[in-house]
Amino acid sequence: MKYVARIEDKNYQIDITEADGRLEVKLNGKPISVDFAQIKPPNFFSFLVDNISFDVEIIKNSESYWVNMNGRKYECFLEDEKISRLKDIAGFKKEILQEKELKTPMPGLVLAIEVKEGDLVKTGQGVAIIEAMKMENELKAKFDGKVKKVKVKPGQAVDKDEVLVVFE
Amino acid sequence: MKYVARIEDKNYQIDITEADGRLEVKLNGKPISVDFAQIKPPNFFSFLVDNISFDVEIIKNSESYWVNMNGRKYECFLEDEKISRLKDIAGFKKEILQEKELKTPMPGLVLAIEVKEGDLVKTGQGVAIIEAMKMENELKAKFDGKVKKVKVKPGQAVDKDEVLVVFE
Amino acid sequence: MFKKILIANRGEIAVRIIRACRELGIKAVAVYSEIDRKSLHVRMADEAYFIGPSPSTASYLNMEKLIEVAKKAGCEGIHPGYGFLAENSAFARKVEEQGLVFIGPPASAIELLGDKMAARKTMKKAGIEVVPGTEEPLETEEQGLKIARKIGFPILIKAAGGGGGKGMRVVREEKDLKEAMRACASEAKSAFADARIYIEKYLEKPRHVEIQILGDKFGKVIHLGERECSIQRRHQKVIEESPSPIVDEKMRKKMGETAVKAAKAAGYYNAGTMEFLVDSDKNFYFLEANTRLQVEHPVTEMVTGIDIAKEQIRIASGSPLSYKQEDVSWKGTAIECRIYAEDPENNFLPSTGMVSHYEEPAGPGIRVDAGLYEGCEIPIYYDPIIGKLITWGANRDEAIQRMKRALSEYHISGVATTIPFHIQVLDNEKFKRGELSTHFIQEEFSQGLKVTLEEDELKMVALFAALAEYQNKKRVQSAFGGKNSRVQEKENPWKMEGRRRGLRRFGM
Amino acid sequence: MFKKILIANRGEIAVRIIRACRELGIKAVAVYSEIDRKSLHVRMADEAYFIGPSPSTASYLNMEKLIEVAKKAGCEGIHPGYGFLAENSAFARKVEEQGLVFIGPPASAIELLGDKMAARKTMKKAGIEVVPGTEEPLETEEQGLKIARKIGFPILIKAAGGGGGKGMRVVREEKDLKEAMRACASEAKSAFADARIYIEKYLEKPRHVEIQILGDKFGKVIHLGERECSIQRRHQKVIEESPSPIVDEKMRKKMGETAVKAAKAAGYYNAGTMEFLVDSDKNFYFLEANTRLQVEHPVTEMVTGIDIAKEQIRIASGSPLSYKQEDVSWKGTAIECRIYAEDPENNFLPSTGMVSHYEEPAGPGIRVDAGLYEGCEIPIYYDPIIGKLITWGANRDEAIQRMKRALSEYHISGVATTIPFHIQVLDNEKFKRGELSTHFIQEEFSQGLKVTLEEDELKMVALFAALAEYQNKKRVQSAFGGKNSRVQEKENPWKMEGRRRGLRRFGM
Repeated sequence: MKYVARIEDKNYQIDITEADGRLEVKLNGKPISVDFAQIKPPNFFSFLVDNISFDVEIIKNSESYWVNMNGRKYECFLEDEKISRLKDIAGFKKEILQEKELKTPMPGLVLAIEVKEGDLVKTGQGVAIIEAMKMENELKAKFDGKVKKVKVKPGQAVDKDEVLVVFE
Repeated sequence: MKYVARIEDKNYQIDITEADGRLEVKLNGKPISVDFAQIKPPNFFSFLVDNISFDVEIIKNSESYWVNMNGRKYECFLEDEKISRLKDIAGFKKEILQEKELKTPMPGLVLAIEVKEGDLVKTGQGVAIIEAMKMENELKAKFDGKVKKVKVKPGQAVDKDEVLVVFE
Repeated sequence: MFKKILIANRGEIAVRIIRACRELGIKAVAVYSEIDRKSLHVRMADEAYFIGPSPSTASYLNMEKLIEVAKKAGCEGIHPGYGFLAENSAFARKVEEQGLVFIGPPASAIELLGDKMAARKTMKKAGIEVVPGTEEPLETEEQGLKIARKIGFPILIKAAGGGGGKGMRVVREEKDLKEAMRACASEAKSAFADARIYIEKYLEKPRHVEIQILGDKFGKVIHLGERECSIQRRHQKVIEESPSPIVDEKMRKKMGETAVKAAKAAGYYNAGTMEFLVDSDKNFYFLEANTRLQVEHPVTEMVTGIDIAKEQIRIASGSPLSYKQEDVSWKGTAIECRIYAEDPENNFLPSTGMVSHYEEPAGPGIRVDAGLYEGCEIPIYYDPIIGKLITWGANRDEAIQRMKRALSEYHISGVATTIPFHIQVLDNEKFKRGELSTHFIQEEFSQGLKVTLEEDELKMVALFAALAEYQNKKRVQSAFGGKNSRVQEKENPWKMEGRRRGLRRFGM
Repeated sequence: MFKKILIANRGEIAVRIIRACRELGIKAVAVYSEIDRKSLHVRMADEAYFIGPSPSTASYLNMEKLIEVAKKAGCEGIHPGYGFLAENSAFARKVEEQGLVFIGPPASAIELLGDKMAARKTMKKAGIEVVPGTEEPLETEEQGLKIARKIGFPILIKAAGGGGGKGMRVVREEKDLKEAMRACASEAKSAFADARIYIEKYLEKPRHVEIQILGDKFGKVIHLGERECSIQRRHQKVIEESPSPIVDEKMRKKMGETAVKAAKAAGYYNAGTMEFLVDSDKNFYFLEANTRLQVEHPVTEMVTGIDIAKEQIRIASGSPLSYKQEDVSWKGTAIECRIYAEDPENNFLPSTGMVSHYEEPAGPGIRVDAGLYEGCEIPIYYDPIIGKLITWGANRDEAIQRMKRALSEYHISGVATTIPFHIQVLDNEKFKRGELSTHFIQEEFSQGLKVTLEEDELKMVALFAALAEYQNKKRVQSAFGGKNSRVQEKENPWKMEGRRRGLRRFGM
């Protein structure tokens, strides 16, 4: 099986074949020795890649894998190489799913909404302040946009992933 | 529901009823306040009994419960009170399931069998020596008996719970 | 000595105090709010009592309820930990009025030192240098301007009843003074119901060095040396160490004696901390007092070998100090990294949820003070400090190397933590050289965590994800092909974890 | 300094050495047998190489394979840990012949000190008192009788090439001597392929006190004080502490100097231990040398602050000692409890299987050196030491109280451990008073764990089991009644755990 793995804007080819019950793996065309063992179900693994030891947590998401390793987490998108090639031929580009909403990353209390409908908002500008864990947290815009709708009011309790502001 | 719990040779009555979704519990006839929460599936619990905190592991066995608490483990047999009463009426005694076999409690290598068929064996007498974890371990008889059959030979590797010697 | 005490707190500090109790043979009574039923402090305590709904105002701040439970459980004293009611003089007073012992300083000392202006006045009277500024609340803007001109810009406006960076503002030019005074007073009023503000000289790149003191009820006070707590983010300490890289024996003695004098001037007993700002010439100025056990007390415990939490309880029970000043000695260096449930890759936003995987570092020179176990929940209601990692080394280098080793061993999944951020700070050259100031993080880590993507690392990530996908496909195929599909699905290791999806979606 | 070394060991000691490497910035290369693929040392190492089947003769004792892997991985040295090849002079020699550094003493010193009679001879020559007895192997029974009469019964017959209690027998009366000599020689031959035996005076209730030494390749040797290891079961150490309750400063100096002299006499460098027996008059006699890092090294590390494992690596790389004798100081008391995978309720039989639940103690003064994690397997092939719990206290009482606290926090399920046994030893009045001897366990715990059933505790057990059963029934009922039966069953928390069934069935 051939995969194309994408992390941020980088692509890697991984080729996995099975022979006599053993996996043969190529990374960007180069053979690589990989041994892996499940340390703790469901998500914890020990990998030995050319004898280098990695202690890794891998969590499948609906559309990607989260890989937790050396104290950092990475999101990795995978595609069959065939599908990937077809997409390239068709000029089919990776869609950048930039959601036109600001959601709270955690549950909390809305202390303030710093924009109003119709405002033009710039990257890095404060949009809302949420209180959680005894601290005020300012949520900032990650790119420029125009406020279409403010969906919550100060004083309102919000759940995680609740939409606060919708942009055009 | 009424239960009779037996640990070693002691019996306790536990009466559990549910009212408005709350459990009411009596221990030997006396009401007792119990709050419990599952700390970690499947076996770990936190109990607050009259506000005293217990961190407990409870494992269901085919015929009993193992309760691990304060660093010690206890085996507890449970019966419905009705069944328990019926048994008492019928003069039905608890069977003492003393198995007429010596099994290895761990996998290992048989170093020696210290009895032969026909031997009379006394409590505490050495019956077999098994090597495991780089140490020799003598398995001793837990009561008097007569050797019916020796099922393994020195030098033989044995699995856990394998029968070494059968008694009459 | 007490037989039983109540711990009016939760999380890692409640666990810390339970451990102290256990070593003293004292029964520890925990309290818990609705969301804390399964918290580690409840599991570890001898007894635990429910005290109300999750918001702290309804539970951990409910003085009457706490005292009621303490009496019901037959406790002789209450340990407040830090935060919540630890520095509330009204609570300390109420506890004592009800015939219980408040395990901390006398209410009078909490009151005196809690009012920053009163504290400054007391210290000045005792001959202790304070940061130049006003001793009286500012009445008018003109008065503020006069004083600011006198001590010279930049100045700092502070709330008299404040803390934690609220109602605090740096003013660098005269033209900004008026607006800053107005804003601070308003913030102070809404945060502390106390609009009083005052002015202090703003020291450029000061170090924050504090002295731990211990005093008994017989008037004896000793100090346990200093901690340097200059590594702060948003006025919150992040990394602390003892000894301070700039404090030598002579300076320690001088600062220690000053702290003891300050404690005596305030009629203090039990454990406490005198905070000082140290300028580049090693002049030190009294800043404020912390009238409680501090988050960072373990670093002092590790270099002195003195168990401050146990000593607090002994002192409160009426025992004299177990140590004389000359019994106190220091060995090696200890460093503490506070583990916050915050996402350093995401502007340090709080992170809550279930700790799905948990492994603590261990081995030589490591101490973990945490309120965590695999499967526990981090709630949104309380402080984000979920644990502390402390290392000791024969010297500062060894303590730093140990800390890096320990951080790399500390596995916490399910919630984001500041562990990756600590690793970067410890790798910083200035940090390694001990060139610290309270502006360190602002200057060196203005963007928070430096997210670099190492090619070698990304390759491995790609490889692991692909192998996971391959195994996953194989499993699904055999599941659809074979009979045991249900069993296979059940064992599927690639469960979607909803929480993580949200992480990168934040923002817009 | 080295860049990369190989660790020819497994379990907790491999983990310990990996930690030392990480703090020194050295890459740690692990090796593993078939059953050890998922062991903690493999997970934690920088690199890991497969070396063969599970039995140690085919893997961890395979000298050629270990050296081959070390060269292949580009290692500069090999650390043998303890056990396995640690005291094998042939291995040390082969390693050095292959251009690698053996991280331990020179092969010549291992050889000399490994032969107990040669060691005794060397020490006597250097003017060090040894336990009275023979310096030559016994040739005839008559010779044995003559010597036994000279030094007086009781005497001890020991194997010259032995260790671990094998080929060792106490003889109290003349009439038993012949048979004992025959049996020992035969045991020694089969165990060590060396039938040589010798006689030593048997000291009644001696204490086992040993001195840790460190020496560099430039002839400098220092000592790090003593450890008392009198608490032994079947000649295996169970609990160790430093300092010894009977050793004062003067005696420490004297024993330390003797140990340094002994090390110099043997041409020793790197870390090592000189073991002494101490009689009731505090006379001490050289017993034997341990030419390796010892299991109990952490207690010395905790009282001196010196990282012995790191110092070993530094010394092996050619660095001079980091400490002079006068730099070594001692503070407080440290105690170690060895955690064996043995069932103290079942005659200390080995216990193997999966660690189904694992929580380590933490907080002040605690050190855990273990090779465990939740889900790991304890195999039958190797030594039953699965971990060590070490506590430090400002004094012995505090160290003991901490240890009791820590043991009560240490949750290991799935395999039986000696934790409950340690708790009982620490509660023993003689132990608390420091009245120790190598006969302590035999005298105070002849029946092993004291199994008492507390009525209050049994009541709770009954209650919890009944509640479990009730919940279980309810769940099954709703499962048969409702649609989600499969989900319900999946969540059933009362899974049978096969292993436990066997526990009480042992015996007949």
